[in-house]
Amino acid sequence: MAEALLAEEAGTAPAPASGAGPFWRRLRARRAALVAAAVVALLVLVALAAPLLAGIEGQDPTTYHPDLVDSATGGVPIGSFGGIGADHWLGVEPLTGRDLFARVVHGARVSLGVALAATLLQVLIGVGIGLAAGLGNRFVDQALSRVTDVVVALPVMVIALGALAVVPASFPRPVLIAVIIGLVGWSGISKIVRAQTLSLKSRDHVAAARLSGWGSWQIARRELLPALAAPVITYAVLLFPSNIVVEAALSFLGVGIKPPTPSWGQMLSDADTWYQAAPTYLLIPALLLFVTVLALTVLGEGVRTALDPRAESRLRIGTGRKKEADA
Amino acid sequence: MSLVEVSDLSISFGDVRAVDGLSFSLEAGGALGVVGESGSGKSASAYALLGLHRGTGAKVGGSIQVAGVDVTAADDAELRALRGAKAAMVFQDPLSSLDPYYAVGDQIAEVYRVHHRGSRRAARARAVEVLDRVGIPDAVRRSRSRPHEFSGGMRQRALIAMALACEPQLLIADEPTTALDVTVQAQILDLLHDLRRETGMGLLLVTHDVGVAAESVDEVLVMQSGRAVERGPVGEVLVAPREPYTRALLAAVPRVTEQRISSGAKPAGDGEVLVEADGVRQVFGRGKSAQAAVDGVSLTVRRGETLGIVGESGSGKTTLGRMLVGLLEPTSGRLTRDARVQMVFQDPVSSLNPRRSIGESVADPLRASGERDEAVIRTRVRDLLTRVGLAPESYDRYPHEFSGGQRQRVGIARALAAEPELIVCDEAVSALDVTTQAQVTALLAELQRELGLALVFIAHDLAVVRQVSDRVAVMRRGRIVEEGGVDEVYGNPRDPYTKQLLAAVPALDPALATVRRAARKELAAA
Amino acid sequence: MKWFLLRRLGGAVFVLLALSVVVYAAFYVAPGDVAQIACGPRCSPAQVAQVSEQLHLGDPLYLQYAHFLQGLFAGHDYSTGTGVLHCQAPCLGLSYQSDQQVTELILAKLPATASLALGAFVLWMLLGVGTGLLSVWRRGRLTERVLTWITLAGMATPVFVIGLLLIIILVTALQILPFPDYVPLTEDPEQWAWNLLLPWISLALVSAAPYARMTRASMLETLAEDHVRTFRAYGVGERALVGRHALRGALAPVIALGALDIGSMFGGAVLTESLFGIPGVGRELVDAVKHVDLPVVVGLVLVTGFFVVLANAVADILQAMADRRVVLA
Amino acid sequence: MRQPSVISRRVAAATAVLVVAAGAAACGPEDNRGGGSGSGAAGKPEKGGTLTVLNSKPQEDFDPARLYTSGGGNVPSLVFRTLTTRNREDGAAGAKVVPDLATDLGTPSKNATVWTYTLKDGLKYEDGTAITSADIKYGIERSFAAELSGGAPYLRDWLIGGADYQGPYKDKKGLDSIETPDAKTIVFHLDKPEGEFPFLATQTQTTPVPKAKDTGTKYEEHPVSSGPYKVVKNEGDGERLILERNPHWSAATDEERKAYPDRIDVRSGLDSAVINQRLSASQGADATAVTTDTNLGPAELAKVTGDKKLADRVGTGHFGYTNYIAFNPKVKPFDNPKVRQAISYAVDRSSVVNAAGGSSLAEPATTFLPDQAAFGYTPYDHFPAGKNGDPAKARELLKEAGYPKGLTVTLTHSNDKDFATSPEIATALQEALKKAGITVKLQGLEGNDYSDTVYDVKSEPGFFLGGWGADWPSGGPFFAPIFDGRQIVRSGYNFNSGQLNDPAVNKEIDEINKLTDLDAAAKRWGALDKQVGEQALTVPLFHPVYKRLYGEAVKNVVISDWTGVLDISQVAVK
Repeated sequence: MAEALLAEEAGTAPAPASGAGPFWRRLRARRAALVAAAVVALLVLVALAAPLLAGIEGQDPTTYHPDLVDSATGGVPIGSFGGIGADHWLGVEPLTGRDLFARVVHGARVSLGVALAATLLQVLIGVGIGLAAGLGNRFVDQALSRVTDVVVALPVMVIALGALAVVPASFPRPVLIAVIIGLVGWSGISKIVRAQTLSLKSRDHVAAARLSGWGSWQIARRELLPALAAPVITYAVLLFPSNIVVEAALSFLGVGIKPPTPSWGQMLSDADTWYQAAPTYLLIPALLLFVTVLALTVLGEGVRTALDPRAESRLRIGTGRKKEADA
Repeated sequence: MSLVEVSDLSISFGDVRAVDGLSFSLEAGGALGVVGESGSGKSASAYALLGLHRGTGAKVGGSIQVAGVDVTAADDAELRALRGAKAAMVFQDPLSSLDPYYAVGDQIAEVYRVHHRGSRRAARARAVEVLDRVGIPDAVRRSRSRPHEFSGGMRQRALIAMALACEPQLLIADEPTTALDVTVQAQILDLLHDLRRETGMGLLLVTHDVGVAAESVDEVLVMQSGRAVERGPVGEVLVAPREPYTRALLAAVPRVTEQRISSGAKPAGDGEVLVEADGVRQVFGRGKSAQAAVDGVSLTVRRGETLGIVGESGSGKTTLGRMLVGLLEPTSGRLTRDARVQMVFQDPVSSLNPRRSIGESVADPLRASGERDEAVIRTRVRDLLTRVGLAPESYDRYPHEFSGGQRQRVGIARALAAEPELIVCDEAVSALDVTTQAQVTALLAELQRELGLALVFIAHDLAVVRQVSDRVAVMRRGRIVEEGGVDEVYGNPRDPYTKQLLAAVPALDPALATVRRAARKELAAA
Repeated sequence: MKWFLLRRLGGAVFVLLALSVVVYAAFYVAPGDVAQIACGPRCSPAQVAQVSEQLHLGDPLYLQYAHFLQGLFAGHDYSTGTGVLHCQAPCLGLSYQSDQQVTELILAKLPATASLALGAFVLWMLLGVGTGLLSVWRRGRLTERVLTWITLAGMATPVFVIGLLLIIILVTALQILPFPDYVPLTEDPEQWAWNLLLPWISLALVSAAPYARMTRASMLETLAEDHVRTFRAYGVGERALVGRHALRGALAPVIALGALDIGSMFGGAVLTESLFGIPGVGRELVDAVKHVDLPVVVGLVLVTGFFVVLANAVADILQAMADRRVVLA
Repeated sequence: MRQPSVISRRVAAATAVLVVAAGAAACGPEDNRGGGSGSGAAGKPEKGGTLTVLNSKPQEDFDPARLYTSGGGNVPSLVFRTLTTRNREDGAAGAKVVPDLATDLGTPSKNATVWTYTLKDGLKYEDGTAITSADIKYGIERSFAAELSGGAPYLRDWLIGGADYQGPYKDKKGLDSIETPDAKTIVFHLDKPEGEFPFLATQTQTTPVPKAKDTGTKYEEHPVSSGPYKVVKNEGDGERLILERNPHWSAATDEERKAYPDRIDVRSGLDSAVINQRLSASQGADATAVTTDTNLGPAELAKVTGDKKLADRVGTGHFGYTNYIAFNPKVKPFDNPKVRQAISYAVDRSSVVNAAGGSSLAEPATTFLPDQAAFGYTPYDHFPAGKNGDPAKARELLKEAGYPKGLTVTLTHSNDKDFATSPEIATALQEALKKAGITVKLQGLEGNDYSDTVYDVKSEPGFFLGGWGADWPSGGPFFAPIFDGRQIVRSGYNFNSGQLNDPAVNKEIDEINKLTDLDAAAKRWGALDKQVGEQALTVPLFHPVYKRLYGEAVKNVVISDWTGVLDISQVAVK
């Protein structure tokens, strides 16, 4: 559903004016986007510096602390709020006593890394397929559209589980998950790129380029790709947080990242039975996931409005359309 | 008291002052034409009469009295009572101006019921009545149709019917015919004329087309950059303008009666054949929905001549043009092209890539032909820019920094860069204001003279075509209905369609307009 | 219209068959000795071989697939040992795990999923469209900004996070709602609704956001359209403008999106069903995938695909019916 | 083999477990194992009422031929009577086998290769027809049909001609090694001495099936009852079962099943969290509810232990089960006993126990056999690792083995969240072995992939997590499949992971099997376990403990060590 929405919104984005100046100016003008950008930057920093931060705390994400949980009552962390204290800033995991802070900061690496890689892959595939469909003949277009339909209707979980079973366990899981998300999530971008390509193709400057003697590839590179950048970027920044959610969902369902690699979704999945006995275990990754996705979404919105300033000026009656008539 | 009394009106959108210190008045039953080029503020002024700027963020100053209502001071209820009942408006684009979801009759009835207490049935009856009045055949049945089932002209009639529904004292028509073909335009203007005579309502006609104004109004107000330039009876202003701007404007308007500007080109018939089409067809779609946009056209273009192709929308002229340059392959028929061909496009916005500097765009044909030396390219592009009347420094600037006319010049420079022998101009000046239009056509003529170019000039505007062409072909529904020397076709049309077209062109001289209106009626009756 | 429907149907059949091929192929290469699983871990090699033969597992992929297609279009007979069990077309086979007919199994799971989907749909439509309209109404004021942030937050929250938080708040802390335990509507409507309330709310909260945003954007766009301006210029009041001339056009894409969403949800809201333990098709899919129960997985993917395709078609038709300007071709 | 679904988690269902529930054991204080009969609500149990059973897994298999149960199962045992059955008593006493349809535990021939049973008088089906020995023979024969596969392998392995017999549908002639000289007598001819045959006779395959009523794979929709209850409703492939009294069942012939409630309502397909939530709330019909397949998970236990009232309604059971590390000595470096020993020393059982749910849900194990007398439990700890492991000793052994700088090994485990072979346990071991200089890489496999990989001699990894449960409480089915050299399966599932084929061990197994004195046999199993344990082919980790909630009004809770779960044939709701 998010996809349809994004397609709806990003698809209508017009080609922006050239030059990057106004974009940054418009982005800077949005305070919420700036705050979100700061949060995202912080999260990226945390992810990059995860071992360092855990080191400062004096913990690591894998060491078991059997002494910190109450074994007789099912392994609840000893101490209030899940064992939060000077040694364990966010407490420890039930059953194992692993340090939660170290796990969430390492989990940030996985969540952000997987989502980023998946997004890049989606952009790559989506632009490729979309361009091919938009530029190709009727047959190519139809064939690719059907392929897209199939991909849309295929549950990601089935693919993930199939792939997890087929690919040897020695293959790094995060990479595999990123590839899977990338492979099934490109349809939105490809639809936008196709639509934009079709609309651009009919523009006179493309016809002019053809008359100038350029070949198809050069026309795509010179006339189409630059114009596609804005909608693709817009869509990609909104895809990024949704990919984080997909990764978390897969891990939550048990078909994503595997232990002992910490990921937020997997932590949530482990924590979901603990909502009564150790609520902090659940709340911490939930909160982080929420903040991350929210920040990225707000930032994405900011980027979108900065790339599509028309959104704000749409409501003026009597000017917009009249200009064309008067011309 | 006057029907409309505007004094010192000013309208600003943000920092932009669209209208500045405008004053005018219109007596009951009078007809005022507001004429101006794009950005003159004429439409914004018309909107202000109904208080339509309210709530949009536009700042409106000065005072406006319409049918006794002080528009700037009126509260929302008073304003609503004015709108539609005392003063009604007809908009430019009849399709988007009607609600696509409801039957036309229901929409008119709704408007009627806003201002008149009465039954639904009575309102429907009134709707049928006004639809019948504006010349919708079988009005009872057609009132149940939705807008998309109407043709463009019928929709505009329906909009006018809606305006008539409450018998307003004032009709404001904002570019009512701009989106229509010339023959339909003539019918709508005639309808407005008749209605005004019949009902005695006042008319405020906003238009960019001086000819339209000449046909329809008693008085003219010429606007430029938000200010009134000249005002007076239509006969005076259009025949003997006082202000230099008005004079320039009128001078730039191409006239269908006027002989071609001499380009000094060789007479048609002896140059070598550059392009020859023989029975070319272009079919779009397949199966049942297949439609021949061009249906068996044969023509030749010779070196140095200008072939004008005129036709209304849907006549296939643009498709033909694209086939001539090779952007489209004919579905059938033979097309031989023995020359380098280029094209100048209609839309100055979409014909240049907004992300590339204009120099780069102009350099495209050079690079595509294998030129690698940057210095050579730059020099050549600067020469070309100079040649089309742009500063050579413009090389690194981007399209949005240029006006429409300048962009068309860039387009011409790009076409020239490929050293063509034939340039197809597809509605190359249609999107431009008349003054700019005149400059661009002059440039084309000049280039043709100097470079010995052949031109194919495609346009819907008969006057422009006459101005530039040696020969002219009239297209209708994918076929050429008449072809010949320009003076011959314009002076002595043989095909009835050509006659109809020519009769529909508005005349600049109000006196002549009256004569021609009579002629049109005769033609329609015949 | 007829051609449109026929073409849609053809496309749908193609997509569904392609889906089944993809799933077949994926599971064909997946490890997991299906015969051994179906037979039981302590089966003798001879028994495993027999089971394998019965299930046609030794056949090459294309033959197995042909067998599947045969069942789909012509039905199948299965030996019960003492007699014959006829599985009517469309026969999706028998579950490896439970020997149950896949069609029956899926039909048994659909009511729970449908209950979840429909209830949530009503709730999120009300919430989403309501919020969207409210933010148009209060354009530029504090209300709009607050609503914008709430919808953003809703959009940013995965359903399992919202669901878990709601469990903590409503079930554990406040004890207002029970932990969901699906009760069929036919059995006890009140309990049905009461138990599904929590999943409905969770789904509605995460799903409403796009609707709110879309309603708002679409409404603003429609209000700026020429025909609305026309009626404004004829003295029609704002309320009638919104109600008669803007709402219909503005809601068309929103309703189409709703059709899309509910369609894909009929294929199982995997996360929600898993989180709340609702015995629907989504949870069945997770289960079947984990047990390499190929007939069930293929069946469920086909059903899911069917609903997605159907929803797409319905969305298109709805949009076209709402907007006669779109020609179905 | 039994892999009881220990904790069916909400999200991740357990592996392909065909089985019914394991047992829960007596409630009462932790240290008072198996004690305290007659727990549950106070008062004398009386007949009447409806017992609700809330389960997560539907009774998909309800055909006696297909069921793989320990001692006849729980719900199935209400409908199916068998030749012998388990003793329905609390704790260790419940680990005994007692007669059911038969008058006694069977008369063995001198070398225990021929077993003869005589049926009691007055046995009837739900339709009033008499139960004959031919029906029992037919019931057993059915279980050989491929259509009805799923049961335990013993009949196939033990009966003469069993390996080749294809069941009555294909082979009308029947199985000659089962004789029914008259309607009350049935004689089994085995191809080797099996002193534990009475245990095997507890399994549902010895349930009588009237041939005329056999409908093949559809029989499970309405199996003909020989027990106190008959099936009146079976919906959704065993998702909803309603059992009501079988009027032709006579309590006089059945000393084991109390059958207090009039009606049993089994609702399954429920989420485990829902089940525990409902049992703890114990509202309405749930007050008389129990579960036969859902344990309390660690998180739920943590909540329950904090509530005295709830804690009183928790039944604790010990089912014979061991979770262990398995080595494949064919894979280097595990061919080196010193390496295996080093790992045995390095194991940190307290963190493993924690990962398995804490000390209330798992008890550290140093022996392969479960710590119950019935199995012949003989305590030993050949490689004492203490509570937290002995990394120093491990390093020393590694040095001796030629790995002074430590080594890197791969541990294979399943990805199921079953707290048995799951990632948490593997990670706990990874951490513990790190201290001994052993770097462990984890290879997590999805459920079926895991089983296929580790139980196939061709793909068996050198170092993996395994578990083994009892088909009945005795060393035979627990010890032999893992350590008997003749049971190494070349194609198909092999559970002798260490691929031990020691003639001495094989011979001792044969000797014990000849014993019909089960107590004497148990002692020798224990001794053999201790002896084999020295080879360090496995590292026993822990025995799981099952905790289950039951409703407020449930009386007469009996949890035997045989099944480990509350026995619903004993429960009363009035």
